[in-house]
Formats: sequence, C-alpha cells, structure tokens
Amino acid sequence: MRLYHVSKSYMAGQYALHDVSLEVRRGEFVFLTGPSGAGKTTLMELIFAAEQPSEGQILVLGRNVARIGAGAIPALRRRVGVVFQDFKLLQDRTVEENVRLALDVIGTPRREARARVFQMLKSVGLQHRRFHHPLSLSGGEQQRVALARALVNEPEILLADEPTGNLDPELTIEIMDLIVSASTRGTTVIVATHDHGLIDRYGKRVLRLENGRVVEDHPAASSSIGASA
Amino acid sequence: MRLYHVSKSYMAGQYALHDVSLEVRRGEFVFLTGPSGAGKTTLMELIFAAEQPSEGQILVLGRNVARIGAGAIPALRRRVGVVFQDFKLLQDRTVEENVRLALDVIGTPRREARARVFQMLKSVGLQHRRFHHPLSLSGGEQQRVALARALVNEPEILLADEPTGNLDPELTIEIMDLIVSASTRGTTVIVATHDHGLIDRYGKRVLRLENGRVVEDHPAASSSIGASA
Amino acid sequence: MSRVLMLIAIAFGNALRGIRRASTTSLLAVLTIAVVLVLVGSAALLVENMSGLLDEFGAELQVTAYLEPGLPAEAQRELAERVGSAPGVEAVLLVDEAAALARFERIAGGAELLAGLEENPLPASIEVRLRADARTAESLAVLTDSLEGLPGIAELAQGQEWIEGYARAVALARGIATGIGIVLGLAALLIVANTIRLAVYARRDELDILALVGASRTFVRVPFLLEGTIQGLLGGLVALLVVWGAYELLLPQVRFGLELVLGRAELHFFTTVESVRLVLAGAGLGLLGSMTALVGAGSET
Amino acid sequence: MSRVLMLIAIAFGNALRGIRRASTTSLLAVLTIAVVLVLVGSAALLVENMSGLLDEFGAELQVTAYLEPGLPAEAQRELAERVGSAPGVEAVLLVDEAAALARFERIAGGAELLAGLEENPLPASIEVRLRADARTAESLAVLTDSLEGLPGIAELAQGQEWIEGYARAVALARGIATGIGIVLGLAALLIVANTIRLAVYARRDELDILALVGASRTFVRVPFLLEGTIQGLLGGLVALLVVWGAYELLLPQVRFGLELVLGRAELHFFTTVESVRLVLAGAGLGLLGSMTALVGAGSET
Ligand SMILES: Nc1ncnc2c1ncn2[C@@H]1O[C@H](COP(=O)(O)OP(=O)(O)OP(=O)(O)O)[C@@H](O)[C@H]1O
Ligand SMILES: Nc1ncnc2c1ncn2[C@@H]1O[C@H](COP(=O)(O)OP(=O)(O)OP(=O)(O)O)[C@@H](O)[C@H]1O
Ligand SMILES: [Mg+2]
Ligand SMILES: [Mg+2]
Repeated sequence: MRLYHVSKSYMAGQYALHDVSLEVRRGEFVFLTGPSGAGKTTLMELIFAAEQPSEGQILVLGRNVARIGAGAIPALRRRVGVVFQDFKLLQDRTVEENVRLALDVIGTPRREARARVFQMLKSVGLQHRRFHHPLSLSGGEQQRVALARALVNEPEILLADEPTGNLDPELTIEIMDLIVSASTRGTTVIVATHDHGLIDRYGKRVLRLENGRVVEDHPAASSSIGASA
Repeated sequence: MRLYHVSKSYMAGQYALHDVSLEVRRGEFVFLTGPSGAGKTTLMELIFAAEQPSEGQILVLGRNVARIGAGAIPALRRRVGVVFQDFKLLQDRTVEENVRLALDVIGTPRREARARVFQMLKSVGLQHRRFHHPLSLSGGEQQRVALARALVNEPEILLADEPTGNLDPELTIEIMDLIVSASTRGTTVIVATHDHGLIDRYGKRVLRLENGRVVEDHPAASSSIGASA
Repeated sequence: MSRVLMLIAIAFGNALRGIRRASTTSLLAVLTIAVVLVLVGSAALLVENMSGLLDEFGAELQVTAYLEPGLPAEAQRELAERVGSAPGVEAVLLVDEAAALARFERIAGGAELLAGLEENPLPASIEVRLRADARTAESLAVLTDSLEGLPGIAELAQGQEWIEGYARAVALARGIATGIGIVLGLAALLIVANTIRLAVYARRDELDILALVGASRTFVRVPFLLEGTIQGLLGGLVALLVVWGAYELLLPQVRFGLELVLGRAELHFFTTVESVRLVLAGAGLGLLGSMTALVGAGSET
Repeated sequence: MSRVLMLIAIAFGNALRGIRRASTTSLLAVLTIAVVLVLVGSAALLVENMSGLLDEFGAELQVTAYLEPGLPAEAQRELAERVGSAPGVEAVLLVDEAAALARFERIAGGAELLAGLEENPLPASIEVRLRADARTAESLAVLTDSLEGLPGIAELAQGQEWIEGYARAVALARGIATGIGIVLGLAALLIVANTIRLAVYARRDELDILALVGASRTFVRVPFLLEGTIQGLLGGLVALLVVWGAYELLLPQVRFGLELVLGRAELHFFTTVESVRLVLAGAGLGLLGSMTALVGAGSET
C-alpha cells in the first residue's frame, strides 16, 4: 500500500490530511496515533475508497484508489476488512447475520458461511450471543462483532479504527492478539488507537499524525520485510 | 442517589445487573468500571429511567425511578446530563443546535442559550466547529459535543459512559478536569471507564462491576461527605 | 410566561427546520399529499360540474297544461299568470293554438298529417317550468293538485314519469358522488397518514434522542404535528395549482365535447371559498396524518 | 456457477427478511399500494360497467326506412330480408301500415288527431338495428348508400343526428375514462414510488453499510426491488379483495338504483384475467416504485 503526497480537504483551506506520503508493506502491522481530529479516520476512509483524496495518488492492492471507478469499489472492499469507529452494524439483523454479511457478498455457501461465522464469533468471545440483535449488546460486545465481521473473510488488509476503545484491559489484549495473529498470517493491519500502553506493549511500527501531517514514523522493534500491500 | 437490591434481566435467567445496592452522595464523583458486558451502561440506563428495573427500588433526586410515571420522566431527565456510549447526536442539526437541545427543552431564551452553548463548546475546544454537522466531525469531536450537551444546563447529576474512549491522552485529561470541576460545583458524577490510568490519576471512589454484581467499592482518597443525591 | 412563549417559538422553529432539513422526506410527503388532493380535487370538480349539467338538464323538464278549446286570449293570459304563481313554479310559457300548430308543422311529417284538416285541432297550452328544488315527485303532486282545480284547464300532461326518472337520476348521481367522496376521502387519509408515518419513521432517532434529553411529549410532538400541517398546506396549494392548470388546459376540448353531446356546457372552476377549502383539506389531512403517525411512534419511544 | 445461485438465494432471503423485519415500513407500503389499487380497481370496474350500459343503450339506435305506399305485404317482407343482409345491420323489424297506425294511436292525443281522417296516412317502415361496431357516422353512410338504391324504399329516416350524438357520447365517455385512467395511473405510480422511496429512506443505513462491506450494486439493489415487487403483489391482492368485497356488498343497492333509472342493470365483476391483471399492476407498481426509489438513493451511497 502506497500513498503519494495525499491531501484531503473537506472545506476550502482546511486540510484533514496534508501531503501524506507513506508505504505499508504486505503483512506489516502499523499503529496509527495522534490527537483527536488528526486525520486517522480520514486516512482509513481514503484507503477504503469511502472518500476521494483532494490531491495525490493512493495505491492499494495494486489499484489506484484515487481514480477507481464506482464499479470497481465493491471488489476492492471485499479484500479489505474494516472496523469503524461507530461499528456500523445493521440493527435489524442478528449478530450472526451481521458477521455473515462479509461472506454473503462474495457468495459463500450458507453452510460454510455459518461455520466460519461461528468460529469467528467464538474467537471474540461472542458465540453465545449470535442470535441477538446489536441493540441488545453492550458497547464492547458491539465492537467485537464489528471486528469479527472485518476478519471473517480473511481480508488482505485490515483497517481497525479504535478497535478496543470500549474494551476492558484484559479483553483488549485478547482482541489485539487476535489482530496480531491475523497479521502474522499475512494480513496487512492498520490500527488507529489512543492507547499508548497498547502501542508500547506490541512494539510495532507507529505512525503519528498531527493536524493531517505525519509527524512521526517509528519503525517496529523487530522489522519484518515484505512486498508493498 | 440510592439503589436498593436492584436487578435487571433482559432475558429470563440472565441478569445484566444482579442485586445491586449502593448510595451515591450529592456532589460525589464515582468511577464505574468492570469488563465488557458487566452492566455499567445498564446501571446508568436504570438511573436515567431509560429502562425499568426488574426488581428493587431506585431513588434519584428524591424520586423513585422504579415507579415513575411516563409523564414525570422528562422533568427528571432535564436534571440529569448523560453522555451515551454512542453519543446519540442528531445528524441533521448543527453542533450548536445539538448542544442547545438541552436548553431548548427547558425553554431557555434563545440569546442566553446561544451564549451558554458557545461557552460550553469553548471549554471542550469545539467553538470553531459549532455550525458543522456531527457527521463531519471526528469520533473524538463527536464525543466532546455529547459531553457539552450533557453539561450545558448544569445538571444535578452527570452520567458519562466512557466519555474519553475516543480521545487522546492530553485531551482526556482536559475533559476529565472539566467533569471534575462540574463535580466540585455540586454535580453528582458517575463516569464509566475502562481506563485504569484515569482512575489511578484522580483517586476518586471506584465501583467495580462484574457480571452484574458490585465486586468492589473503593472509597475516594480524600472523601467528601454530602447528602444523598 | 416567557418560557411558554419561548417553547412555542422553539416548536415553530423545529417544525420549519424539520421541513427544511429532512428535505427528502418532506418533499415526498408534500408530493404525495398533492397527488392525493389532485385526485380529490378533480373528482370534486367533476361531480360539481356534472351536477351543474344535471341541473340545466332538469330545467327542461316541464308540466304542460292543455287549455279548454275556445278560451279567449285574454282568459288564457290571466290563467297563465295564475299558474305562474303556483308553488314550485319557476316560469310559464303560454302556447296558443296558432303557435301549437306552427310547432307541429315543423315536426317531420306533421304538415302532411294536418293537410286534410280544415280546422286547427291543436289545443292551446301553458308550459310550466319547475324550480330546481321542486323537481321531485312530491312537489309535482302538490303542483298538479293546485292546477287541476283551475277553471279553463282541460288536461295536465304531467311528465310524471320523466320527473320521477330525473329525480332518481339525481339521487343516483348524488349517491355515486358521495360514494366516490367517501372512498377517495378514506383513501386520501390512509395514504397521507401512511406517508407521514413513514416520514416520521425515517426520523425515529430524532424522537428517541429528544426524549432522552428530557423533552416533554408535547415538545417532541408539536413540531411534528405542525410539520405535517404545513406539509399538508403546501400539498394542498400544489394540488390546487395542478387542478387549475389542468382545468385551464383541458377546458376548450372538454367544452367542445360537451357542447357536441349535450348542446351546452356551462363549466366553472372552484370558487374562492372552495379553493380555500381544498387547501385546508390538505392541512387537515396533514395534521390528522401526523397525529396517527405519532400515535404509532409513541409505543416505540 | 454455484456462487451465482448462492447470490440469488441470498437476494431472495434478504428480500423476504426485509419484508419481515422492516415490518412497519413494509406494512405501510403494502397498505398504500392496496389503497391506490382500490381506487384504480374501482374506477376500472365503474368504467367497464358504464361502457357496458352504453353498449346496451346503443342497441336501441336504429335507422328507419319508410316504404313506398301500396307495396304488397310479400314485397315488404322480401325487402326487409334484403335490408337485413346489408353491411352493419344487426336486425330488422318490419312495421306495416296497420302496426304504424296502432303505434301512433297509442301516443297521447294521436288518436284524436287522426280521428277526422278516413284513410290511414301512415306509411309502412323497416326499422334497422345496427351492430355495435357499426354505430358510427361512417358505417351509417355506407349503409344508407346501399339502402337508398333499393326499389320500394321511399325515404330513409337515418337518425343521423342520433347516431352522431351517440358516437360522440361514446367517444366522450371513452375520453373521460382514458383521462381518469391516466391521472389515476400517474397518481398511483407517484404515490407508490414516494411510499417505497420513504420506506427505502427509512432504511438508508442498510444501503450504506452493505456498500461498505463490499456488496455490489446488484447485491444491494435486487433485494429491494424484489421487496418492492412482493409488496406490490400483496397490495394488489388486498386491493382485489377489497374491491370484490365492496362490489358484493353494494351490488344489490346499485343494481336497484340502476334498474329504476335505466330500466336494466347488467353489472359484472372483473374476469379472472382482469383480476390477475390488477394484481400484476400492483407488482409492476411496486417494482417501478422501488426502481425510482433506488435511483434517488444511488446518489447518497
Ligand atoms: N465529512 C467531513 N466533513 C468535514 N470535515 C470533516 C469530515 N470528516 C472529518 N472531518 C474533519 O477532518 C478532521 C480529521 O478527522 P478524522 O475523523 O480523520 O480525525 P481522527 O484522527 O479520526 O480523530 P478521532 O481520534 O477524534 O477519531 C477533523 O477535524 C474533522 O472534523
Ligand atoms: N436491550 C438489551 N437486551 C438484551 N440484553 C441486553 C440489553 N442491553 C444490554 N444487554 C446485556 O446486558 C449485559 C450488560 O450490558 P451493559 O451494556 O450494561 O454492559 P457494559 O458494562 O456497559 O459493557 P461495555 O463496557 O461493553 O459497554 C450485556 O451482556 C448485554 O449484552
Ligand atoms: Mg477517528
Ligand atoms: Mg456500556
């Protein structure tokens, strides 16, 4: 994944992202941090083609997202898992159906889909809640459902926006371990977080944004080299 | 504020809260903590009359919330400020209008309301965003708007569910200081959080929930005594 | 007191903002109400003009009183005047023997039929036109009773069957119009209520969140009711314009068609009062619709 | 291949779930479509039965051919047969001189008029009834041309004016029916499209979220289109039941009223084909409605 001089401006004269250039290699794990409103979510939205950059080019999985046609976006998104800051779960579907969405859109046979969803929910500790609706879940439970949906189809890229913001410290470690293990299986991971304890614990690469600019790019303690994702 | 043997069960046999009894004095500051799904949000919903307890009595501001009539609920809620875990902002109103809602419902004159809203937004650092819509705010910005709405009418009780979950460490301190200062002005405050750093820093009373039960009630370092809220 | 005024001001503000902001739902609601009222308005216009035509048609119905032969012209005129003042009579026309003959000769073959006769066999007659409200079998009976007693009148050709047929036709037309009115009215109410309910449903978050910040039921509901009323008003105005435009556009053709068939076509648009009534009907529908919408929404809040 | 089948299965599943889960919006949409189709159906039934009555009425229109005086009975019958085989003729009735006299005497005052005459002045005639499709001015012209050449016919009382009036009345009725059909059809489409659009709008989160997890446009849209179609189908069925119920309920009264006024009332409900067409119209409206709803929603996704 590569960004070349990317800027994003929602209002004339104000930049949510300003001249950001960076490269993330395949299978790499990156923490994205920075103060509130620094542009973390915006950066993820650009990678995900939920927003178009005002300037610059963005290469994701061999495609230039800055110039992608509307018809090609779904195919891209199926290869990218996302945990949104506000979860974005469908209130009128059960937990299982929400997670299964990511498999339904690629036409996975129902039986196989159910089995994989069950395994996934088990690994986030919510298999017993699979027939409930999101509204009847606690904040942390909803967050884990969102993560399960993002990971269930084994995406090539995982973008997780504050995935442990509503979790207690023990659960946070469990969930982060899950994400890290996906990354060791080859998934490129970007995790936005405010939790410095987490960043220190894992010793991964850290990108620090401030006012839309990359002000720090701290490499991982034990660097693993791969191709650009 | 007093709870007597309060239980809440959404499904037969499963308790979100189980036999909780506690007292919070007027002007007291309480941290509510515990793992995901422990019942923190549920406890706040009961105090706020958003849910009815399955068993037990709840006394808030001299009213028994467990038996309150639908007609009396608005009056109670106007004296209680709430920050919801999912913010609950109106997407089709500006930041200013969202915050002003809490003043509109008590019929505050427009001029006075605007002035107070402006001050409040300034203290959460968002006065320059007051004509924007929530959707164009970052997660942390939305969270601060929610807090501003909860505090703007100087409530007698403030219930804040994870009010700093989307904020960076510096901003977290700023915002918590704001909440603490409200409490020193006499507002009873309950803050649900997973952030142990925060709890340690302020040395306030800590209530720890697990599986719907109070497993720890750690008094404040410097106890301030007052009447029950 | 100023609090109350403030709350009222806020309610109005919220209603107007609701319409401006929720532009999609508002527009759809206004459009639907307009479409419904175009139907109601067109039907009303049709029925009204139809009943106007029926009235004109009814004006042709008449009772003919044949006079005794040999009555002097002076006596005939006097008699005609007396008949003219009888109950239910709108106008009378005296047709003397000569006029009757002239008329008969104009009928195809009539002249030949009478060619062999030396004397005019046709009697003079008084043709009585009835007032609109007297075109019923009952009024007719009263009239004929009072005419039959008059000296100089030989026979009454009552047109009883015609009158009864006409009265029945009017009753039937009125029945059909009432039926259409009830069906359309119910349909309009249902559709508008459904539409506003959907519009409210699309904004159910707003109802929830307002309740959470301590808004009273009234504070939450009044803006929605006002909004529905305003939407209805706008829908009514749009409908009035559309019906009026269609009327002006189609008038020449329709008038031509009616003149061909019926020989006359006195068409007219709604009066000002009726126009206002149509717009107010829209407002009423909007209010009623949003009331039913909120009744349903109440259970969820 | 199995992927495609899977996707189709999922689309159907989603559509059905959509209807079940979004029960509020679905119910309102079905209800609105039903109400709209009740209007359309009632109007169609009314128009159909009206045109049936108009047909019967037209059957009374006829051309009268007066025969030359003194033609022997045998020749009259032969002539009647020849006329009967002319183009556009449905039936003929021979009225000889005696029958004509008898008829004339039955008219009020007729007997007195003829009292002074020794000889019957009335001619024999052949009354020609026209086929339904020949009740136009053009067909009539053809017929009269072919009749005028026949020996033994003195004069044709064509009833030209009557026929033209009738043809115009039929055209006018058809025009009004078409007008009502167009207005109602447009209104139905607009209302249904609005309603489904509002229903879709209430669930816009779903469209957004599906797009975010990489659902293709087709995957997102097909269930909504299916849902709209199924809602339309259900609405059509409900409407058919309501119209049928109302028809059965009101039939006795309406028939009584019509018999009083028109002397006959051959009323009938939709045929099976027409009923199916009404229900399919509902499905079509639902499909069209959800298509327009998604066109609008597309800009937001
Ligand atoms: N749709 C939008 N319209 C206008 N401004 C926007 C929009 N989305 C984001 N912004 C602005 O862009 C800036 C960056 O926002 P972004 O959501 O990327 O921040 P963030 O780093 O994710 O912050 P947080 O940690 O609080 O979630 C913010 O100031 C925000 O208000
Ligand atoms: N409306 C509901 N219906 C059914 N179960 C519910 C409902 N709301 C909450 N629960 C359940 O009750 C339990 C307590 O939920 P609660 O939201 O109070 O947890 P919490 O302590 O706030 O957790 P978190 O830190 O994750 O927000 C959870 O297991 C949750 O799934
Ligand atoms: Mg963010
Ligand atoms: Mg919670």
